[in-house]
Order: sequence, then C-alpha cells, then structure tokens
Amino acid sequence: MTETEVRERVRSLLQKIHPDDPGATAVDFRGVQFDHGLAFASYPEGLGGLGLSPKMQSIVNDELQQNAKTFYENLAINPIGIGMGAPVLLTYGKDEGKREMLRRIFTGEDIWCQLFSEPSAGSDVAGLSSRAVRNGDDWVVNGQKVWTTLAHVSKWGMLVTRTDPDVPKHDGLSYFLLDMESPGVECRPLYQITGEAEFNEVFLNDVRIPHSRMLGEEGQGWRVAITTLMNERSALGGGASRKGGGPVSLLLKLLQESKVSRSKVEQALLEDRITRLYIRAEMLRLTTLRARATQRSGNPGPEGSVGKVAQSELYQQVWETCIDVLGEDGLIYELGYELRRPGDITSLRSGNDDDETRRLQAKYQLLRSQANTIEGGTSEIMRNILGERVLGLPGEPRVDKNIAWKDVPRG
Amino acid sequence: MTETEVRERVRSLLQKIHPDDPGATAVDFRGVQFDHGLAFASYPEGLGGLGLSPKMQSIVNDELQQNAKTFYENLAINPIGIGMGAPVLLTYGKDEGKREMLRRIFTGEDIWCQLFSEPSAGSDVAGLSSRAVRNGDDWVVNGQKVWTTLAHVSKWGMLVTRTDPDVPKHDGLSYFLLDMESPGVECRPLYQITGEAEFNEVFLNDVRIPHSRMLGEEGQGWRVAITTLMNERSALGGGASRKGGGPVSLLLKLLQESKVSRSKVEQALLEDRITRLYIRAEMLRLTTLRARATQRSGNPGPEGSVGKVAQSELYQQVWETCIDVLGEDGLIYELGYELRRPGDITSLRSGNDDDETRRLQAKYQLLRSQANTIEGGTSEIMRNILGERVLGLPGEPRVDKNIAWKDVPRG
Amino acid sequence: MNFEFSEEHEDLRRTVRQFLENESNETAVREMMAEENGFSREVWARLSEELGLAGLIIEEKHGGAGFGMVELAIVMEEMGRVLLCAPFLSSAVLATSAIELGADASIQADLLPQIASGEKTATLAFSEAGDPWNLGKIEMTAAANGDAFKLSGQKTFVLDGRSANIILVAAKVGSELTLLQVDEDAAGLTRESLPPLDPTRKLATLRFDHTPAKRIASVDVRGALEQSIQRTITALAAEQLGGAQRCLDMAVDYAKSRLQFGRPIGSYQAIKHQCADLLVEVELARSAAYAAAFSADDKGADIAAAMAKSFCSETYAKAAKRNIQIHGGMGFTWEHPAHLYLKRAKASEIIFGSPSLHREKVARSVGISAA
Amino acid sequence: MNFEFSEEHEDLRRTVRQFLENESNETAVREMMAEENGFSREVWARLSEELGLAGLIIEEKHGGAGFGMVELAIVMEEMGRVLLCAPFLSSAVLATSAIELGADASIQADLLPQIASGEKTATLAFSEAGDPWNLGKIEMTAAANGDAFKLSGQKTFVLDGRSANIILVAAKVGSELTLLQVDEDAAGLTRESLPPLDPTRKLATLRFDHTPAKRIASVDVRGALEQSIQRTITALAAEQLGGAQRCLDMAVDYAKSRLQFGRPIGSYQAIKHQCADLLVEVELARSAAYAAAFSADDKGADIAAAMAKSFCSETYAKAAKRNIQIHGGMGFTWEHPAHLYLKRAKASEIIFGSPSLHREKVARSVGISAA
Repeated sequence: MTETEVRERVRSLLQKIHPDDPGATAVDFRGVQFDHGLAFASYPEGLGGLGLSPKMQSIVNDELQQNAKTFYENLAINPIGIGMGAPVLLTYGKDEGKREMLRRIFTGEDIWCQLFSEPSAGSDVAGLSSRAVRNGDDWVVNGQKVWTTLAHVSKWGMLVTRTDPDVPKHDGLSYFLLDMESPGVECRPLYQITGEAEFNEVFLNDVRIPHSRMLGEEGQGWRVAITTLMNERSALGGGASRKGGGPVSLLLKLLQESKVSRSKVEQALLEDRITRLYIRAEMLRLTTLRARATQRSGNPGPEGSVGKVAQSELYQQVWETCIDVLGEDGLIYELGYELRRPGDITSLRSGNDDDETRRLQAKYQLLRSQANTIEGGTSEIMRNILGERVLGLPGEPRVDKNIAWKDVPRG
Repeated sequence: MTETEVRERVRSLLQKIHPDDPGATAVDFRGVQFDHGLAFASYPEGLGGLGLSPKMQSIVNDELQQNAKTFYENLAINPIGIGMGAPVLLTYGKDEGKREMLRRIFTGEDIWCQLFSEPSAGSDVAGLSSRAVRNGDDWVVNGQKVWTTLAHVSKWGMLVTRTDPDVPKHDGLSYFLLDMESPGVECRPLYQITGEAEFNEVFLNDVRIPHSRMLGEEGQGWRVAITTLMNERSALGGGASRKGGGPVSLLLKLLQESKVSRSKVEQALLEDRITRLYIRAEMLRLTTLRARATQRSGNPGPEGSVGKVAQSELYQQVWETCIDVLGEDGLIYELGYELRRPGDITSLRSGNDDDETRRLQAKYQLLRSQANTIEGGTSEIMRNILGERVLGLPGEPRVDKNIAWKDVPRG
Repeated sequence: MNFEFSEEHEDLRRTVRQFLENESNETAVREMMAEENGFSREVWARLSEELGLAGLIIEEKHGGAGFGMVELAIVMEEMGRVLLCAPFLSSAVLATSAIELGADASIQADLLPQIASGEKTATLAFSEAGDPWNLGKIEMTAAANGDAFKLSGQKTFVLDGRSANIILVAAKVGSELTLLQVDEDAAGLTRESLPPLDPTRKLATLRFDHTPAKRIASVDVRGALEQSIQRTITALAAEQLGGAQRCLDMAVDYAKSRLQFGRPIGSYQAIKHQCADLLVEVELARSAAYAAAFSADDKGADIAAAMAKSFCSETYAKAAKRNIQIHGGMGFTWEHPAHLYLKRAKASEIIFGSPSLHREKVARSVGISAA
Repeated sequence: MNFEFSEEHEDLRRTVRQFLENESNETAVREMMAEENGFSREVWARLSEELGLAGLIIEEKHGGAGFGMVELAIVMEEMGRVLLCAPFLSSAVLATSAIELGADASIQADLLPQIASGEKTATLAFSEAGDPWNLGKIEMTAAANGDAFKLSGQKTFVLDGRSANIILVAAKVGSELTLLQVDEDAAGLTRESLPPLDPTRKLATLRFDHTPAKRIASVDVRGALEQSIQRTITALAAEQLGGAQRCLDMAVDYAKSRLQFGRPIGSYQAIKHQCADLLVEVELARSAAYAAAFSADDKGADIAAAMAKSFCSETYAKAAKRNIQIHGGMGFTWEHPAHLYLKRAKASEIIFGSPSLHREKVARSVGISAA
C-alpha cells in the first residue's frame, strides 16, 4: 500500500467516524480505527494492522492530525499496553482472544502494566525472587513487585516470575499474563520524593494463573521480557523534540522572566551555564535525528544508545539550573508534599504556557528528575551497555553465571 | 632528649662545621651531621640518628634553617635514597656496611633509584615479570624496568623481581639491592610528553647479584616493597603548602598580569573558575593540616588519603586554567620539544618570580601535569584505595588470586 | 590553624549525638515536618534544660552555656546529621547573635535568659523580597510614635517566623538600621507559613500593618547583623557538613549490603568511585566548616565563612543526589529518608545566598576580581 | 535537517582514509612535525593531483573539485584522525575561501588554479596581537603608493605563514577592510616561525616594513572574511571530531588489550565508564560538526559553526586527556602518539577563539544574553 493509499484509507475512516464528533468517545473512535487496520499499521490484517512497513503508522498519525482537532496520544491512552503489551502479545500471544485483547489495548478499555521489578531485583532484573509453582492447570504465584506504573487501574499485568530456582538465574523465569482482578493481587501506592504515587507495589499472595496465560515456553520468560525492556528503553531514550523545545526552552523563558537581583558575575555564570545546556540539548536532538537517519539507511550506529544516559543527566542539570534562576523563590514549594495519586501535578510536565506554570514545573521537576538517571536502567547500567555492547569492551567477571539461582547471594 | 637539648646539639654541630662556609661542601657538612646523629633523628645512634621521636627531625631542620643560609633539602640531595632507601635499609639491611651506606645516602655520594615498575606491571605492581634465577651464590636477573627516576646517575637500585613463578603473584617476588654499575645493566632515557627524560628504562641482561644483597627473605619481596611504596605515596600526597601558595598563586598572578582582551562574560567565567580553584586548594591545604592534627592525636582519619587524588586533579585544572588565562599566547610553546634530560626546564617547577617564568611554567605544566593522575598510583587505583581501605567497601572479584603467577593472563 | 578538638569537645559531640539519636530519629523528623510549626516544644524544652543547647552560645551571666563557634559547629553538625526539626538556627544562633551583638544591654538581660531556658524561641526578620540576603537593601522603615514605633510592610523567608515567641525586626529609622521587637500578638501582625521546599525547616512571611514595635538597639546594627549572619552561615556550613557526611554514610552502608548480579553494588567501581569522590568532597567540606568555626574570631573570618558556605552547600547537594542515585529506585521513594536530605541540601544552598554569591566575596578579598 | 551521507560521500571518505593511512602514518607525522615548514611538498602534490584535495572546494572552472562543506567536513575529519601535517586548513580552506568570497574575479582566475593544482600554497594573514580573532580590531593600514600599496606592521598566528607561496593580507584602506597580496620574496617581508604548542600545525609571525603589496579586492571584504573564518571553523570542528574519535578508538583498543590484575583494564568500570562517557561526548560532537557542515549555506550557519567549534573543542581536549589517562604511564611518553593529539586538541581549542567566546555568540543569538 502506498503512502497515498494509506492517507486515503485514513480519510475514509474519518468519514465513518470523526474524533471531533462529541458523540464519538475515544473508545468508539479508536475501535473503528483498529478495525480499519490503522492502529498498528505493521501488524497483520485483522489484528489492527495492514501488514505495512512500521513507518506507515506515522503517515496515519500525520493524516489524523491534519484532519481533526482531537488526536489521541498512545502515551495518554495506554502507554504500557500499546508500547509493550501489544508487541509481546503479537509475537507470543495465543490466537484465541488475541484480536480482542489487542483491540481493547488500543481503545484503552484494558489498561496494562508491567510486573517485572522486585525489591531485590533492580538493575539485575533476572535476579527476581517471586515464585510460581505449578498446581494442576494453574500456577500459584507468591511474591512482591515494585515500580509498577498504572497497576491500580490495570486489567492485565505482564508478569515475569521464577518457575525454577534450580537453574541459573536467567533460565528459571517464565512470562505470564495476569488478570489484575484475580484474588490475591493487592496494589499499594508507592509514594515518591514529590509525595505522588506514580507507581505501585503489587503483592501477590497465592494468586492463581491458568497455564494457558503463559507467553512463550516455560523457562523462556527472560527472552520474552527482553523484548519488552528494549521497547521500554527506546521509549525512555527520548524522542527528538523540536529545535529549542523541551525543558531547555522552559529554562530560557525562566531566565528571560527572571526578576531576581544578581551580580554581573552571577548573571554571566548563569548565562554561560544555560548556553552550554542549550547547545547540549541541541546536540542531543540532532543526535536523535542522526540515529533515525542511520536506522533508515539500515546501518544503525551508536547514536541511539547515547540518548538515555545523556538526556537523563542533561535534564537533571536543566532543572537544577532552573532553580538557580529562580533564586530565593526556590525555597518555596507551592505544590506541597501531600501523599496522593498524580493528578494536576502531572499535567505540569507538559505545561509550558505561563510563567506561573513554568515556576511550578521547575520546582516539581527538580525533585522528579532525580529518578531520570535510575528508572528504565540506571546510568551505571547504561554506561555498561555503552561500554560493552557499543564499544565492545569486555564484561566484568561474573559470580552469578552457571550456578543455580537459589545459590546466588542476593539482597 | 628534649627539644632544647636537640637544638643545643645542632648548634654544637654548626660550631664544628657550618654549611655557609665556602670550604664545606654538601658532602662534608652532611657527613658530619650524620655522625652527630642529626640526619635521621629517629634512627639508632651510630646510624645517623639518636633514637628520638621522628618529629624531632623537624626540630633539627628548624634549628638548621634558623642558623644558616644554606639548607640542603633531602629532596634535592637524594630523594629516593633518603625517602625510601634509608628506611628499607634500616629495617632489612644486614649489619655489615649498613652505617656506611646510610651515610652515603644522606650525603648524596650514592644516589639511589627504585626498580619496581615494568611495562606489563603498572597499577598491578605485583604482576612483575622480570626474573631472577639462582646460580651458586648469585642470582642472575633478566627483564626490563621502567619509570625509574635517577637510574642513570644511581649507584644503587632497589630491585623487586620474580624468583618463583609457580606461586601466586605476590608470593614469588624478592627484593635486592642492585649495584647499578654491574655488567648487563643498561639505562635508556624515557622521553615524555615535554621532550624531557625524567625517567629511564632499565634493561637487565644476565645481571648477577650476590645472594647477600637480598633484603628480607626469598619470596618476601612484596612485603618489603610495600613499605617503600607507602613512603612514596605519602611523599606524592603533597605537603601542606602555605596559604595562597603553590600553583594557584601562580594562577592568580597570571590573571592579574593578563593583558588578554576578553569579554565581560569570559572574564566573569574565568574569575569564578579561579575562585573555585583557590577555595579548593585552600581546603586541601587545611585538610593536610587536619590530617597532621589527627595523626598527632594518634587517631588518624581519612584526611590523609584524599590528598593524592584531590591534589593531582586540582593541579591539572589549575594549569589548564592558566592556559585559558594566557589566551592565544597558549598557542606558542617557547620551550620547544627537543629530546633532552631535565635541566633548565625542571627549575621552572619551583620558579615563580617573574611573569615570563610564570608563563613558561604554566605551559610546561599543562603538559607535565598530565602525569599527576598516573604516577605514584593512578587516580583509578587511588579511588579503589579510598573506597576499599577507607570506606570499607568490598573489593572486586579477583581472577588472579591463589593461582600461580605464570597462569595469570597479562599484557 | 589549630584544628584539634579537645576531649570536652568530643564529650559534647557524644552527648548531643546520643540525645538526637533518641529524640530526633526518623519517625520524629517525619512527625515534626508534617506540623505547621515543625517542632516539638517538649523536645525543645528537654534540649534546653538537659543539654543547654538553646543557650549554647549565650553568655553564662544570661543563663547560657557560654560556648563559642567551635562548640556551635559541633552541635550543628550533629543536628544536620539527623535533620533535627527545631528552631535552633533561628533562635539559638541568628536571633541570639543579633541580640548579643546589636541590642542594648538591658534588652539582652531581659531576652537572652528567656531564650537560653528554652521557654521562648526567637527569630530575626530581616529579609525583604527582591534582594533578601542583602542588609543594604532593607527598605522597611519604623515610624516613630512617641517613644514607640510602628512597622508596616513585609518580611519574608523568616526562619521559624510563625512559631517564634520573640520577634526581632531589622528596619530603618532614618538612615540607621535598627532592631525592633514585636509582640507575638501585636496588632496588625500576620504570620503566614510558606510551603517550604525543605519541610524540616519552616519559613514564614510576616506582614506588618501599623504594628506597634519597641526599638531595642540605640545604635546602628548593620555591623552587628552582618556578624550575626556570618555566624549563622558558619553554623549552617557545619550543619551542611553533618548532612553530607550522613548521606555518604547511608550510601556506603547501602552499597555494602545491596547485592546485584550476586555481589554487593559497592564492589563495582561505578559505585565505589562515586563514594570515594564523595569522601574527598566531604573531607574538604569538613576542612571548610571547621576552619570557619575555629577562625570565627580572627581576621578573615568573613572569608572563611563565605568559603565554607559555598563549598559545603555544593558538597551537601552533591552528596544528597549521589545518595539517591546509589540507592536506585528506593532512593526516590517517600518512605526512604534520602529525599529529606536532598530537600534540606537544596534549601540550605539557597538560604543566605547562593554559592556563587559567596565565591564572589572570596574573589574580591583575594584580588581575583576588582573589589 | 538531513544528515545522510551519500554513497559518493562514503567513497570520498574511504579514498581519503586509504591515502592518509599510507602517506600520513605516525612515522610521517613525526618526520614532518620536526621540520620547520612542517609538511612534504611531494605528499602535497600527490594529495592535490591524485585526490584533488588542494582544490576540494574550488570551483571546477578554476581547476578545483567544486565540492561543498559536507565533503570538506569529511576530508577534515579524516585528516584530523591521523594528524595530517599539511597546509590544508590554511591554503585549501581559509585562503581559498578568502579569495573566492573576497577577491576580484580576475584574481580568482589567476590564483585559484595555482592553489587547486597544489603547485602553490596560500595563507591569509589577518590576526594581530591583542585581539587576534576579531576582524573589527585589525589596525594594519595599507599605504597607497601609486597604483600599488605598501604594508608596515605585523601579523601573527599566521597558519603556515612561513611556507605559504601566496600571502594574502587583510588590512585597512581608509575605513574599508581589504585584501592584499604580497610576494614571497617581497622587500621588507620577514617571516618568523613561532614555536608551536602543536608541532603538527605551523604558525608564523609576518613582519612588514614598507613591503610592496597588491590590492586584490575592490570592495570591503569584512563580510567575506567573516564567512571565510566561519567556513574554517566549521572545517576545524570536523577535524577536531576526527581527532576525538581517534583518541576514543585508541583508548578503547588499549583498554581491551592491556591486562592488569589478570584481566583487561576495559573490564573495570572505572575505565569502561570513562570510555562510555567519551562515546557520548564524541557522538554529540559528531552531531555538532556534521550539523555545521550540512547547514553551512543556511540561515543560522554562523551559530551552527559557533556551537560546533565550542563543543568539538571541549570534546577533543577531553578525549585527548582521557586517552592519556587510560594509557597510564605509556600515555605520557614521547614515543606514544597520545600526546600529539593533546597538543593538537589544545591548540585547536585556542585558535580562532575559545569555546566560551563562541558560546557567547550562541547566547546572544538565542536570547540568553542581551545582544
């Protein structure tokens, strides 16, 4: 199908149902979009796609944005379901019900979450200690998961858990789809530095999962999970924002709006720091563009991998510099630390419209951005990856290889 | 002996021979000083000392400086002999000839050098691969040493070499005193980034050393060497300079003398950078003072260990900032890169008298200081030491323990 | 410079540490920081009566312990270590110094014993919006009203401004800077808590509307207040040191016990060297803080204080961030105390002027920049 | 922005790399850097004839290859990788651009073919002591002498100023900035080599004493020279990138092969993460250098050039220093090439203005500081 034909198909979708129509809900519209094969353009027909090249999806989105005011961001509808759940389901899902599940992912009727991390397994995800024991046609799961975004509103959880403790740690894991409404699943908010709970702790007490909900084979959970994690890292690696966009543009505006009294030296220091950050952000943006170009050329280089570590550290510096621009105003934290689910505050993340929002956002992000260099792979782990996978430097001696998981020291 | 008595004894020495007397050479004067037990105050009587507390030596030096214009710095006379050779000789030397050797060390008649490092053993000194094989009453040594200061003018070399390759690497080393005039010892200058050769490569081809010149027992070379290395590290860790002294004061003067045209922003940036360096240098100086205080109190803390890593990195930054102060003048390197032994250039290291010397010193040190974070223990190794010995963090898994040296991969 | 702590100093440190480990443990800190006034009167009373801390630097004739800046630094370092929630900096350091150095003798004799006993807490309101740390920019003027005065206007970033019983205000009378005292329940006084970045230290805005005030200094107090702020900064640097050291300790402890890939994360150089770097910074900061305290009465004390404030501020912020990073996900949860240190660190960095402001002072004094 | 190199671009890179690996290996570099003029006329001739590099950006009608800034960046990156000792930057970039953009057409037709063929090398002498990179501060004035002119005074930091056959001088005639040409053997001309920090790129001071000169531009050349310098900076940034990448490669290779404590030093995070950090910096610098080249004809090219020069300068210096550190003792010996890259890096950072100077330009253009 050519680009023109794809655009044509989008327009025929819009004739059937239009997102700006007040009667058409997101679920309504995206359901029909799925049925037209315009949800995941590269998926097979009947599963929300048309078997096209992956980049055709951006044509679809472009055409949608050109012809409607309302545009549903996947990230807002069902970030984990669409970003990670759908690809895993596509590759490993059983045929029965697969179409319906993909459709409900895309419409947002079923929110998905990812049950990977555990208290004892941070960077070392394969060190998971939650256990599933076979019992007839079911598996009975016990353990604790952490850092699970959206678990409290999710229908399905992608669960990786240990089914065999007697083999080396990567080999004893299996991958399940867990119905989050099952008895024994308990979600507790995990409050962060800001007082918000973006994440949950999920406790699993004798939770039963039918064997048929295992994705991939028994013991292949790590391989299935890797696919998902790769998707997560590239998602967090950061899209290319437009020139002069993102946190740095907020910083520039804060500086221009600043009425703080400062000496010439302080002003000069701030200006140079901000210029450095501006240039670095611009270089990062260009590097992402280069990464896309080399990916298109089928000859991907190291540009993509540098994104996560560079961006997370850059943004931390940007927010800190914002606070320095604010001067003594930084002593005040208007948002308060009440423990709560993210709501209004989260909306600050994209807001950049007026000086008041900018001030609050900078303060919020000073705190929130501390997690940037931890979540989705710590900077330490990312540098190992750059060193080992990109530069080909040798790994460290491993003390946890080729021994049964139960014999590996952990804590 | 009380402080007063020590001062008294120094004055009686000066009545016998005075360093300002044009007829008294350094060798003459220091010989008599040794005979008076005022060379190494803590050593036993007859070996250049009086069996006093080590700090009494500073009383001796103080009294000497107060009563004579000429004061011989140990560092200029025989740095390795006095700093490292004498203590090792004192502890491990055989009685015969010990007194005479110590005396000739102190007078500078016999210059000493240290033959530890090898091309394949940088940070991992115990990985040495030069070999000594027993042959009758002698050992026959083959191998190559590097980074040996003063080897080309030395009478004695402190040699650590492998006498048994079949035991783990620390266990197969022995320590010898090598007569540098022995047949088969060949010194070649090792030129550095500046074109100077401060160091030598020393090639050992079938060099014979009498067994009697072994210090400590066979296989105990590592233990003997450790003593020496500790002395080296504390020597390089840097004495406390006076307030506002050292490289930073040179930097301040360069800034004050600078006629480079720069914008207000550039000027402000430079000033703040220099202020940071000034403050850091001052904190380092104070930390050395604190280290002395806690050492005196018999309760040494971590202050001493931070010196090497902090100072070497600070000084590199200071010299680089000097070049930035010089502006375009930094493009010119008047000293040239002719390959040579250190001479006039070395004298720049302490010179700080006129703007021309300062300019040249800054340029020279920009290059020379690159070695600061390598020589005497790389910053990486020093951080391991801080992490493991001071903070008590666990070591890395070791692949070279408890296996025969010959089976350890190296290169 | 002499850097040696005496046996008495070590005793003081041990006593204070023991008290604080009981009375200012994490539970207590979390409880206090959730309260608007942010401290427990009962603990304050015990801290005053049992340890004499409320009057630590108040002369004995006024009921204090009569200690100097070295003892103050020791106490602040220990308080910083546990994030004590109490009006110590405001009452026992800043306001006490202002009274001692600026107020008339009769006032000293009246107020200092009340402060030293812990019965009342005091604060000094001097900051005004715009250029808050600059005494030269104070614009509030006290209007004479017979023997008394009236104040109108606003002071902000007032340490423990909502809870203080004795409220001192720096304001102008003609061209002179003077000190005035305002009653807690004076007419026209409103005290509004500011939502603080650092919930363990409370700030307020004080509004005055023809509020009656009593002048308590007969001479210009500019120099006295500058010296009071200098003492406060010196004390704060010691507090920052204590916090930074605690962050390093927490990070090292965690790095020893947390296992990943089968071994302690502290055995990896990525973590080990971060800790080693932090050790270097903390030891340099220690020199900065102690030097400022030991030389507080010497010439150049202002520069020592400026160096300490700028260096300790940056070290504490770095230590607090590294501690979070080394703790990984756990480090940015609410339930782990790491974030409390970050918030304290950032707020301490800002209050009384940024590191670069203090570096400029140093730069002028050593001739790096034109005076 | 399009960042894609074409197949022809890759061919050019391969050809140049192959040539340089033979003709500018380490032995050749060390030989050339020891010579006063610092390059081999024979290699320059082959580089011009076989690869057409001397006339790379000269239009075909003047005997050049007619390439643009992207091809120039590719070539400079390769040259930077091996520290080629040759008057490429001076003759093929700076002087060529000055002639193309500033000189009269008849002069272009005369000089450019001689440069393109490699027969002659050219340089532009514009820097004067005091504020050398600022065209607005040029004070040398050409005195009219009938149809001809006479020059007196001094130009410094002239790239390959001692060896160049065609000497262009920027000087004032009245209030106009113009270009003049001076013969190699002109009366009153003395050319003195400066001892360079970077021995692989030669600099000279040129002294003029009533030296006859021919005016070769009829209009003011300020804009033309600014653009020539901009091109030179863009090319230099690509050269810096090539050098930085080479330092990273050397460090990584060494880290893989050097064993300590029984394993490669690159398996230690202390070394591995230094390499990883450098990789990040080099990739960002690559974006900076390529963006400046790809956008050289667009609006904002001056800012792209300024960003590239400042970013690539700092990256190269960092890479050169890290490379020495990772090599340990070996890294600061004369016999190892690591130091040559450090010297090139530092000199390239200084020439044509410091990173902070270029950042100021960026700051003004995006409104961070007042214009």
